[in-house]
Amino acid sequence: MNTASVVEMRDAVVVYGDFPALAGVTLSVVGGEILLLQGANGAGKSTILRACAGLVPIVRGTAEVLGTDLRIDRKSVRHRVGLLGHSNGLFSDLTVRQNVTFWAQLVGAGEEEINDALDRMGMAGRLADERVGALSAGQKRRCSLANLVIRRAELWLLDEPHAGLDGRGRDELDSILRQAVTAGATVMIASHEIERSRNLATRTVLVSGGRIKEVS
Amino acid sequence: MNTASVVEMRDAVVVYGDFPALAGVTLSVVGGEILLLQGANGAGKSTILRACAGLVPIVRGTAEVLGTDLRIDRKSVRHRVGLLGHSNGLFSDLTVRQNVTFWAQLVGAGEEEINDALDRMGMAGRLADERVGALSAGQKRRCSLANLVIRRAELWLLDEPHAGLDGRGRDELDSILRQAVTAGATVMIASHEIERSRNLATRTVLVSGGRIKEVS
Amino acid sequence: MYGDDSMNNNSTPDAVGRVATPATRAIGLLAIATMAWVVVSGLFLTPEDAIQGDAVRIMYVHVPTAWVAYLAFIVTGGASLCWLVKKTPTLILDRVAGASAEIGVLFMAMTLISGSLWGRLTWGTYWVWDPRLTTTAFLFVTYVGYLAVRGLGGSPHQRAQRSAIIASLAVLEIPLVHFSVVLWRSLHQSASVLRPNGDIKMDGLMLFTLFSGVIAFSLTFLWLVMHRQRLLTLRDVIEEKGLEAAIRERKDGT
Amino acid sequence: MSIGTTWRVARVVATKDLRIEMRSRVVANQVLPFAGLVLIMFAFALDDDILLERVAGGLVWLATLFSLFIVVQRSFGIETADGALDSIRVAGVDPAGIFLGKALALVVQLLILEIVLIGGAVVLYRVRVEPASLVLLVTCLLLATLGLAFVGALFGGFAAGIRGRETLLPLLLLPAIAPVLIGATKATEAAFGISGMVTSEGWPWVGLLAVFAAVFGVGGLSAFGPLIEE
Amino acid sequence: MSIGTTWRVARVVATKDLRIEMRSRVVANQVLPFAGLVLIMFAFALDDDILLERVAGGLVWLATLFSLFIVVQRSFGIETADGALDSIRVAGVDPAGIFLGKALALVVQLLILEIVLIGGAVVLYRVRVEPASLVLLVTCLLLATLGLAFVGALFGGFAAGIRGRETLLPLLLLPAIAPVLIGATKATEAAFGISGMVTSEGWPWVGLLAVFAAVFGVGGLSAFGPLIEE
Ligand code: HEM
Ligand SMILES: Nc1ncnc2c1ncn2[C@@H]1O[C@H](COP(=O)(O)OP(=O)(O)OP(=O)(O)O)[C@@H](O)[C@H]1O
Ligand SMILES: Nc1ncnc2c1ncn2[C@@H]1O[C@H](COP(=O)(O)OP(=O)(O)OP(=O)(O)O)[C@@H](O)[C@H]1O
Ligand SMILES: [Mg+2]
Ligand SMILES: [Mg+2]
Repeated sequence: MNTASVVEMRDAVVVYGDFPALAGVTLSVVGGEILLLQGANGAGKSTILRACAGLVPIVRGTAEVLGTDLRIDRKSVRHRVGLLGHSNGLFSDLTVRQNVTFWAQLVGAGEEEINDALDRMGMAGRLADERVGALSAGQKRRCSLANLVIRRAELWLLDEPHAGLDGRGRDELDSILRQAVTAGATVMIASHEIERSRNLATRTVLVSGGRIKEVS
Repeated sequence: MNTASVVEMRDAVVVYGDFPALAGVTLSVVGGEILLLQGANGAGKSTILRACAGLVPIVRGTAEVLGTDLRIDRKSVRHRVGLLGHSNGLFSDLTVRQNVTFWAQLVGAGEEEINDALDRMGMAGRLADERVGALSAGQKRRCSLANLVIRRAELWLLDEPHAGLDGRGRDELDSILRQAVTAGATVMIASHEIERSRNLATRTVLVSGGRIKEVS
Repeated sequence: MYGDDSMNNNSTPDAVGRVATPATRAIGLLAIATMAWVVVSGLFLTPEDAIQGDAVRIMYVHVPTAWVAYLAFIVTGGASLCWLVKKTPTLILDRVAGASAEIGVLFMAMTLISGSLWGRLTWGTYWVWDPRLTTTAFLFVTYVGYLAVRGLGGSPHQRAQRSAIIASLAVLEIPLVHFSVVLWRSLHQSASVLRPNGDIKMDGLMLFTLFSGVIAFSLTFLWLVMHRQRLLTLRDVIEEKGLEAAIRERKDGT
Repeated sequence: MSIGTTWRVARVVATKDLRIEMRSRVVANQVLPFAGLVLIMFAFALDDDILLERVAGGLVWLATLFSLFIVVQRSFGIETADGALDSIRVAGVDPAGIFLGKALALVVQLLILEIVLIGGAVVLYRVRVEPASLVLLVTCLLLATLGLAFVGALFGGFAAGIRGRETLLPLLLLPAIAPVLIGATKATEAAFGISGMVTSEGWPWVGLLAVFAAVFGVGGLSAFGPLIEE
Repeated sequence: MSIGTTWRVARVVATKDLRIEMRSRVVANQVLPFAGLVLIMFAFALDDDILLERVAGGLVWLATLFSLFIVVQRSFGIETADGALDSIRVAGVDPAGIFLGKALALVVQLLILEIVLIGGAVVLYRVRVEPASLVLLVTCLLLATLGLAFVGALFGGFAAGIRGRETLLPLLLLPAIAPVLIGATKATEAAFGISGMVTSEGWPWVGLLAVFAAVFGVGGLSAFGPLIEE
């Protein structure tokens, strides 16, 4: 387990249009942590995660992820980061397997990873050949998680990963994350499932008004 | 509080294409109940709610909602039920207020209802004039809930209402539902937030494989 | 999805047996007989046309198919309206409408083909932008669309509801096709409309043959619709069985 | 439901649609460039005034037709994007009102486009519109637009209700609007005095348009409910 | 990244796009009816063979152009519908590969359409294509399609990256593809031998198309990354 700093933000500011969604976030995450971002709706949790994934530019302050300075280069870090956003990023006209295979081919994962991911998320069998458009909300979420699992990312960014999943799905997810961490990955979770997430997390920070308020 | 039967299903079957999402559901809900539908992903919870809202036809068995037989007429009951689905049903190019006002005008609710709904969901003030497309996930959900509140429905159908809401939002929602019930409404909730929902619900049923398995 | 039991269950086979009844057999034979007469008379007995020569013989197919196609679409419209007015629990009307539309599309296609072949012989081209031709083509497409709507899936009731509405709108297109000639001729001064009625000297036998053609095709239509309607009924039965199987499967599963 | 309700709903829905368009300008920015391009392209393709005059009428309405597809798709796209259509259906809103509102919004957007197109034709193709035939032109515009809007609202709504709708819409829409296209073209040509047509020749076509609009207006008001609610 | 990667990614993306189209048939069912209608409506609007022949070339490419918009919008619509584009960006996939893949899928779809259109023109407008000019026609088709696909993929991707994209796409696309449209039209007319043009007159235009395709091919490969990632 490496304890090098994986995410290092200093007064980072992110704006949407002219609204500062992040108004100076200072946050540092070290390797092997499972960090829980907790906070009210609109506090800025998703934005922090998207910033760490290099999806939104940092306009003030500094931000380093996995050793690269996001102010200079937001791209080279991406293939080492895995993001599960509010949306699933699925192609509804393709089957579950076709969706996962597509991502697998892009990131160079093989058959067994695909099958493994699918039945870890309980999407093997009949469901694997079902059109994604014909899935229930939770099944879609599971498919999206399968896409994430095959990424084998070093930094996992999860935006409300438990939402929509049933009890077994949640337990499965938690064990997947714990394994990922033991395998050397780092995890950041934004969630409103306080109890469950707290059990999972090694540390919790409170996001409020686009800033990190208190670190418990 | 009326204790007449509000929902009465006998062996109700609902199909998507040729897949029976509901394979014979027998369920009866009486006035003033808060019924929790619990079950695995893909069990059929959302479908039960959509069927009660008259959105999907019942092809076998019988189903009565608020006294009307859905086999004969799925429409006349609709304006008496309110549904919060997985999707929010918002117009992302309109502001929060414009969205709520649109629904209010359609169902004939007035200014004060709108304002009341907005600040109960904490969407008054700055956010009220924000484009819905520029809201965070939870804020969108709150807006969608505001649309539901002004409906003053007799039967509330909520599909994972807690998902995406922060702690305060969830408490607020629960109190809204309790008030609705005391005002004579009936509530059905599909949720994976077992603990919270159980505290709220007066009764819990387990949905599994398109049927009601056990009534606890 | 359709379990085998649904195919070889006891009701389906004798239902198949029932598809052909004495009535349909009689109609079928009658249709064949009249058709035979039309062929003989159309090809050999009737005189060839002064200008068109043998080409005129196409008329005995072209015109009847056109008119019977109209008939078919009107039947579809009628059945659909009836269904919309009093929603009968049985879907017989819906099936009649569907069957009739299918045959109608078939005949309209024959009209188009025979017409364009005729055009090749008389006008020297397969297709002209004559209003009658164009409107006919659109009528054809309309009912292809109608059949597509029937194929959308959903519960049989949904299918009936949707397609009935489409049909009752589509039927209004027929007058447009029929009067297109009049409409355009009265408006379109440039004589782009070719109606050869004038130069066909309709002698008695030709007329008789033409109308026996109409009768022959009408009988064929009736015959096909009755069969088709029964087959559609059977298909619904089979789908029912399939659904039962699927429900059982889902019940057993999990 | 009462005419009052229907009308109220229609107003609310139409206002909503137009407001969204004002905000997003999707249709405007998609359709107008199209339209402009058609006109310019043809001015290019056949640089010959007589020819241009002859195709002017057809072009204007062909361009309108294309736009109809885009406008209709957008109009119901906003309803289906986030499942608003379901909410509307559940809200038990008078479907006739929705139909009317949708159609009204379509009418407004199409009319603007058509005026641009006609203007363009006048400028680029040097078609002359005598004051006498102006009446004809305007009535033709209004009636044709009504017809198109009604058909678009009816089938657009129907197609939006079901999966794989995109594949269905053109098949239903095309044959239905063909008469409008033909009638409007002829009437417009008459108004433009193209290939020696005189204004009076246009009116019968306008009659056809009126019948069409009436049929689909009534048809839509009564059929929209059953179509989307199933 | 290496050419190998780029090519692998391109193949994966193109396969995915085409598979989705095979499944949903959205483009086919939206675009082909359109195209067909253009041809038929024109034939009807000006039932005059000489005239038809003259506009044939222009029409074919105008119809292609319309289709380009729909195809491009659909092509990136599937990426943005459920936020897949974000996932792709995060996955750190070689953008050049995405660009190439998208363009390839567009090429396939456009080519099919153009063949249908040319076929239609031949049948409906009685255009004659001598074997001699067939070579010209095919080269023209291929190069023009490449050019259109590259532009479409580049700007489509760019527009998809930002909100209110729909409003942006046409404004970006139209001016860029105008040259293709003109060049292709002229070359096609030459191939059709329209208004006394002879085949040889077509080749210079084909040259223009080649240059255009090359420019936007190279430009896209290098610019796509920066464009979508910002
Ligand atoms: C593709 C080409 C054609 C099509 C689609 C077509 C279509 C039709 C239709 C729909 C009718 C029924 C009219 C009605 O009663 O409402 C009809 C009737 C008729 N057609 Fe054609 N037709 C075509 C070509 C021709 C040609 C080439 C000829 C003769 C040279 C011809 C001669 C007739 C005659 C004599 C009738 C019956 C009398 C009448 O309706 O006035 N048609 N055709
Ligand atoms: N549009 C559709 N077409 C075909 N099958 C569908 C469709 N929607 C849902 N299904 C199937 O119906 C079953 C029930 O779906 P439903 O959405 O009711 O499940 P659910 O209990 O709500 O699950 P979740 O907890 O994930 O929301 C699922 O197995 C799903 O695969
Ligand atoms: N696309 C956008 N354009 C403009 N403002 C935005 C946009 N997305 C989010 N915002 C604003 O940025 C703030 C933070 O958004 P963010 O999604 O990070 O909140 P969050 O903590 O994830 O909330 P939630 O718990 O509801 O997901 C919110 O106030 C929101 O209004
Ligand atoms: Mg969020
Ligand atoms: Mg659900």
